[in-house]
This record gives sequence, C-alpha cells and structure tokens, in this order.
Amino acid sequence: MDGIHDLGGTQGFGRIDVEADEPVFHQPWQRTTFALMMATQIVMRSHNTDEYRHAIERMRPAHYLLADYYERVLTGTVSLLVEKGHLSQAELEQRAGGVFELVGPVAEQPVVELAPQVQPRFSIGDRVRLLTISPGGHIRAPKFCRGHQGTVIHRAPPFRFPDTSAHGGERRKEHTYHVEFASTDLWSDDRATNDSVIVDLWDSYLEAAS
Amino acid sequence: MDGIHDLGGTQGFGRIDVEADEPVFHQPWQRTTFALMMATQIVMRSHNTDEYRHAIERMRPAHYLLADYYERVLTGTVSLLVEKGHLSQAELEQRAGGVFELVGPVAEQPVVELAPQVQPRFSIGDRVRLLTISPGGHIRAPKFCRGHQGTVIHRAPPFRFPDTSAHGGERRKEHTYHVEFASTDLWSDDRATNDSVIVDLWDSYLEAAS
Amino acid sequence: MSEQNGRQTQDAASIERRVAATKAALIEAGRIAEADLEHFAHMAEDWKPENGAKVVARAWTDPDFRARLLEDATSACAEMGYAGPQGEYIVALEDTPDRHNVIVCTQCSCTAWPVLGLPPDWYKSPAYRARVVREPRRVLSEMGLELSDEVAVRVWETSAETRYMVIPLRPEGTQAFTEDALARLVTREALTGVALANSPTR
Amino acid sequence: MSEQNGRQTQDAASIERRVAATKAALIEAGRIAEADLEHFAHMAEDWKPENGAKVVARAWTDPDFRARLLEDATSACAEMGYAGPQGEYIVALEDTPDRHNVIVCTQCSCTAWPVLGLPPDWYKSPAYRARVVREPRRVLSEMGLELSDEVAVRVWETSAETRYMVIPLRPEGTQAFTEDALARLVTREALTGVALANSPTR
Repeated sequence: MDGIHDLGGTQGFGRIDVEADEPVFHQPWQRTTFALMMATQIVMRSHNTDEYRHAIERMRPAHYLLADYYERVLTGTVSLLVEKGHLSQAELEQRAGGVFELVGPVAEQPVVELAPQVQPRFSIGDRVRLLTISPGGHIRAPKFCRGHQGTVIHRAPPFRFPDTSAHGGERRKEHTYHVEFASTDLWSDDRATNDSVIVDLWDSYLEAAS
Repeated sequence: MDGIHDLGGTQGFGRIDVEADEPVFHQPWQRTTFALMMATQIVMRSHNTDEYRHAIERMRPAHYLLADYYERVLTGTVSLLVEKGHLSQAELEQRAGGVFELVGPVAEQPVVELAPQVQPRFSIGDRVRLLTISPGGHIRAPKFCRGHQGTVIHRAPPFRFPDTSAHGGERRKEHTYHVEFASTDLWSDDRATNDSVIVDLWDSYLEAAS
Repeated sequence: MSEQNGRQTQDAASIERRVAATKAALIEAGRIAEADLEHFAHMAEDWKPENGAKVVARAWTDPDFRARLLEDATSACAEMGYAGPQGEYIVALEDTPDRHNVIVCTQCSCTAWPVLGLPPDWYKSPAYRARVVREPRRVLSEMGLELSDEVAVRVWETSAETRYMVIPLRPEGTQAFTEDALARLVTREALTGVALANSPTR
Repeated sequence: MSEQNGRQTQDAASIERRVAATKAALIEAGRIAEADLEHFAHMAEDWKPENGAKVVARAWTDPDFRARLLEDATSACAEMGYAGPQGEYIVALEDTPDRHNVIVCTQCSCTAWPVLGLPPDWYKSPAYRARVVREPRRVLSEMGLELSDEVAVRVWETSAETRYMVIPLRPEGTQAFTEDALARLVTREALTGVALANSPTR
C-alpha cells in the first residue's frame, strides 16, 4: 500500500526531540493498549502481525500523522476486532460515548503475485534490484528503494512472507537479505559519498542485477 | 521535494464529497486570503509563483493535511513575506494574539542540475522516460511517474522552468510535453487495460526511451 | 514531540485573526492597498463555471468554433471574453463515446480560472488529488458517474502550465436547444470530467 | 470534506475512553482476562535498554562473548536472559572508528524489545522515521552527535524480521571500569546509534 506510513525519505518534518529518562509508558491507557495489542494476537488469536501492521497502515492519513503511537496501535487492533466480528463499532462507540474512528478497507486486489522463493536465490556479495511493484495491500519493501540496486551483505533465516500473510493467503516462509544501497544512489540531494542504507528484504521482492 | 503535497497515487484517503452549488468563497477570510495571495505576487512582487508553490510544500505535513486550502495559501504566502523581510512573525503573532505557524526552511541543496533544453528535443509520438531525480527543492514532476516511460501526445509552448525559478536561479523557459503513461505501467494493482494518465512535463525532466 | 504531532496548534491564533493580522500589517506598511484586495477578489468572483459552460455550448452548436477551440482553446476562450491568470494556455479535451477525460492537479490545485472558476473543495481535497490518478473509475463511480469498461479514461494531471477544460458529450434529446439552454446543462463537475453534462430529462 | 480534514475528530471519544471501552467489551465477553493484560504489561516493563547495555558491556570486556554476539546475537542475548517477542532474530552492529551504525523502522516502529525495550517517542516519531534514512548526518547532528566526514554512516532499516542493536565504541578512559560501570555508560540512544556511549568524564 502506498500509504502515509511509508515515511522513509519524506521531507518536510522538523526536529526530533529526545526526552530524558523517558518512561516505558507515559499514561496508563498506553500500558493497557500495549497489553490489548499483545493479548488480541497471542491469547485471542484474532489476527496475525502482518494483518495488524496493515490495519495501522489503513488509518486516515491525517489521523495517522496526528495520533500518538499507541493511538495507532489501538486503532489498528480494534479495527481488526471489528472486521473479524469480535466487537461492533456501535457497541464500542456507545461504551466510549463518542466517535471511535477505525481504519479504511483493504484494497480490492491487495496482493501482487510474485513467484514464491522457498530456496534462497542470492548470496553475500550479489547485486540485486528491488522490484518496482506497488501493491494495494501490505508490503514491507519501502518505496524509497524500489527500483534501486544494492548489494547483499547478509542472509537472514526464512520468515513468513508478509504480503500474503496479511491477506489470508499462503503463509509461506522466505529468506530475507540485508541489502545495502548507496545513499548517493537513493537520494539526488545526498552529498556524502560513503553512507548507505541497509534494508531487510524478502527474496521474492528482488531480482538479480549486474 | 519529496513532500506531503505530492499526493498522486497515495492510498488511504476516503470518499470525495461534492457540495451542491458551492460558493466561490465559503468565508470572508478565504476571500481576503485569495486577494492577499494575488496582491503579494502581482502588486508587491514579493515572490514568484514557483516560490509560492514551494512554500506551501514546506508546510509541516500534518498541518498541510488538516488545513483548509486557503489556510495553505495563507501559510505559504506569509512564510515568504517573513523570509523576504517584508513582515516579522513576531509582529504577526502579536497582532493575531496567538501562534502563527509558518513553513520549514528550504533544503540546503534544493536543485538537481539538469542541462537546460532551450530547443525542444521531442516530438509527438516520441517515447520518453521521466528521470528518477528527487531534488530537495521544488520540482513539478510527480513521484508517481518518475522512472516510467510514456508517449508524447502534445507539445506546449515554453514556460519558465520551476526548479530554478523557485530557488532564485536562472529563469529559463522550456517547452513542456503532455506525456501519456499507461495506467497499467504506473500501478501494479490497476486492472483497466485502456486507461492512462497524462502528465505535463518540462523538457529537462525527460530522456529519450525506446 | 509537539513539533511532529501538531499539539502546538492548540495555541494557534484563529485563521480569521491570522488573515486579519496579515492584511493589517501590509496595509499599514503601505505595501498593498485595500483597493488591490478588492480588485483581485472581484476578479475571482467573475471567474465561474458558467463561463466554461458557455464555451462548451458554443462548441456543441458551432462547428467552426469547435474546431478553433480544439486547435487553440486559449484564443477561442479569449474571443468569448474569458482570459487572465491561470488561463494563459488552455487546452480543451473533447470526450467521445469511447474516451472520457478527467482533470486533476495532484501537487496543488491548479485550474483554468477564467473558464472553470476557482476550484471547488472536492477538487482541492487530498482525497481527490491522491486517488483519481490511481483509481479513476472507482472515484468517478463514487461520485455518481459509472463508465463502461469500453470507455478509456484519460486523467490529465495539471503539473505544468497547461490548464485544461473538458468538452463533455452533448446529451441526447437536445437537438432543439438554444446555446443558452445547452449551457445550463454544463456544470463545473462536467467541465472537470467527474460528471456528464446534465440530461434535459433530469 | 469532513472525511478529509479530520473535523469529525471533534466528536471523537477521548483516547482513554476508547481504550477503556475496548478493554471492557473484551473482558465482559470473556475473550481476554485482566490477568492476560497484566502479563503483557509486566513483560513490557521488564524489557529495558539496561538489558542491551549489559550485553554491550560484556562484549567490551569479554572477547569470546563479543565473538559470539557478532556471530549470533540472538543466542548471545538469550544466554544473558534476554529473549522473547521481537527478539527472535537479533543482529548486533559493531561501530568502528570509521563506521557508525544507526537503526530505524521507517514503516512502523519495530525494535528489539528484549534488549532495547519498547521504543521511545523520538524513535516512533514520523520525523525520525522519515528523515534518518535520507539525511542521517543532519539528524544525528541535531540530536547532538557530530560525525567526521571520514566516518561512513550505515542506516539499518528494520523492514523485515531482523531486529538490530548497535555496539557503540567503548569510550576512552574506561580501561579500569567494571562490566557494571561500563553498562551504565550505554544509553538507549547509544544502542540505537543516535548517540555515543557516555564518556566517563561527563
């Protein structure tokens, strides 16, 4: 999904402030929200992590940018509970005494079909290119490196493939690779010559490059 | 600038509501704002249209998404008046009795150097490819078609080149082209086979394709 | 984190007060005059979609004008008195039974002011700007316009200085209509391509 | 236009009431128990950057452990008791005099919970997620870390299931320090790469 969540490289944001001795949670509701997020996935088994991440991605863009992190966690979690029939939005709004904004729907065609890669195709040192796919559903390949070439510097174990896992498809596993992209290739305005961005990418997302 | 303003293709937005018999302005302040925008450019000659568009692009992203159109117009206009020394933010905030949020700074290296194309290089029917440049400053080539190929279907007269005009550079003029991109090329999730998007692009942004 | 999440806007002066402060500061400093502001505001109020509707109605009824409009819409509109800022280079897009045109400005909200008027809220909304280039058929359907799969949709992105207007199909049953009556069938939405011209039976 | 510009949030229930409503609905329906929630909340409170700091201090003082950490950080952290959700596959990134590592998750806010703790607000902010992949030197400089042009910056994007931790350079003047004293020099920010380990003279 080409959503607001895919922030890497977006310009126009301001300074980043570090709070000294930040507590684990600032507010009791944040603590409850974290626990609800975990319990709905691990105890209730309402949905998996990929569905959960994609639900947050489906938030209205301005809501996403304005919300506290744990408001995003709550909104994604509750949207799935409602979509899967565990709770009703009407009941929640009655209990809460006001609007409980949930997320938008999943795209009609959320998945771009990619050939499953059960055996790892790439090795350390290989040059690879990230495909330029832009599915309407969940994908964990940031836009800022799509279409760019990089070098494999590490191969990680197989993990479930998020694009299909998020949409009730096959729960196949594939190796991921740490692919190093030169910053000067990614950003036209970059001046440093020796910096890089390493992105962890599933095998299916990649093709061999020269 | 890879900013929030470059919205084409971003997913997650909801329905579009049409207001019947919408007035030219809903509120008197919108009418005044439109007039201020025109007068600062045409009467005061404080800044040009490209600087003005880029100033709006520099708004804080959440502010941009939440603001009414004419609040964006005001914010961009006043930011330039302050940057150019015509007004001071402190005076405005004192008069207004509260925070008057302006926009973020121009990038340190706003312009990607492109060879000026005074003579038109392309003709109707030519296949062209939009460069994948992503300058930190103003550019009028939407991200959704960068790197993609299309066909020239019309050649427009020369207009001032926005990337340099917005940043005090040379005010050269170049032809623009109406370049037709097949929707199926632009969007992985598109199913229609005969739709297209036509984008109006300056000569420097393009290269010949096969 | 107040920078990021906009809490600072709790202290924001209202938009009315920000506009008034700007206007007062510029006028008191002698940089602009009240008359300048009235001039531009009146100008805006003279730009309206009724102008474009008249252009379309003439194109439907006058084959020579239609040819001139398709060849050079800037001049054709100017001969009817419609010219000015954001009308320096107008291109008219003629719908056909197998091709539908729709206009958007994804990066801001550029519009052919002299013939379409200042853009309406829906045209300026992030939702329209984001969605119509990617899923025009769904957007048009939500807005009430269902197109057959046989009709190709062309979405025109106003990224440079060309300003577009759509010439919609002339509705059936309007053979006897005067130019004025025809113009009344052409809405702002039809001139932008998110609606058809109204049917006379509606 | 209320959909687009968020005016509907004026009628929003407060976040506290939305959380309470969700919790009550699930508990009353018997779908989860209060004890489940306490279990996960306590788990989160046990994950803290002090864990990662102890891992770093041991790597600085124990060459065998350092080798195991660089070879297989998941096992090396687990042998110190740090394992669990979001710690299933940990990779340790060792800074050198000519290479500095920094971690980000641009698409959400993934973090190696067992060794770094839940992520702090700055890590979760749109500004950090957007900026650090594009202009890491400027971001680090604004956060107080000036790097020489000779040092290469590697930004690690947590886009899949690898969870990273940075092993910062051991500060000068700490030859005589115990492992515990060293651990106290390592902050959450140093484990993420936006700061160095604290100098003992500070």
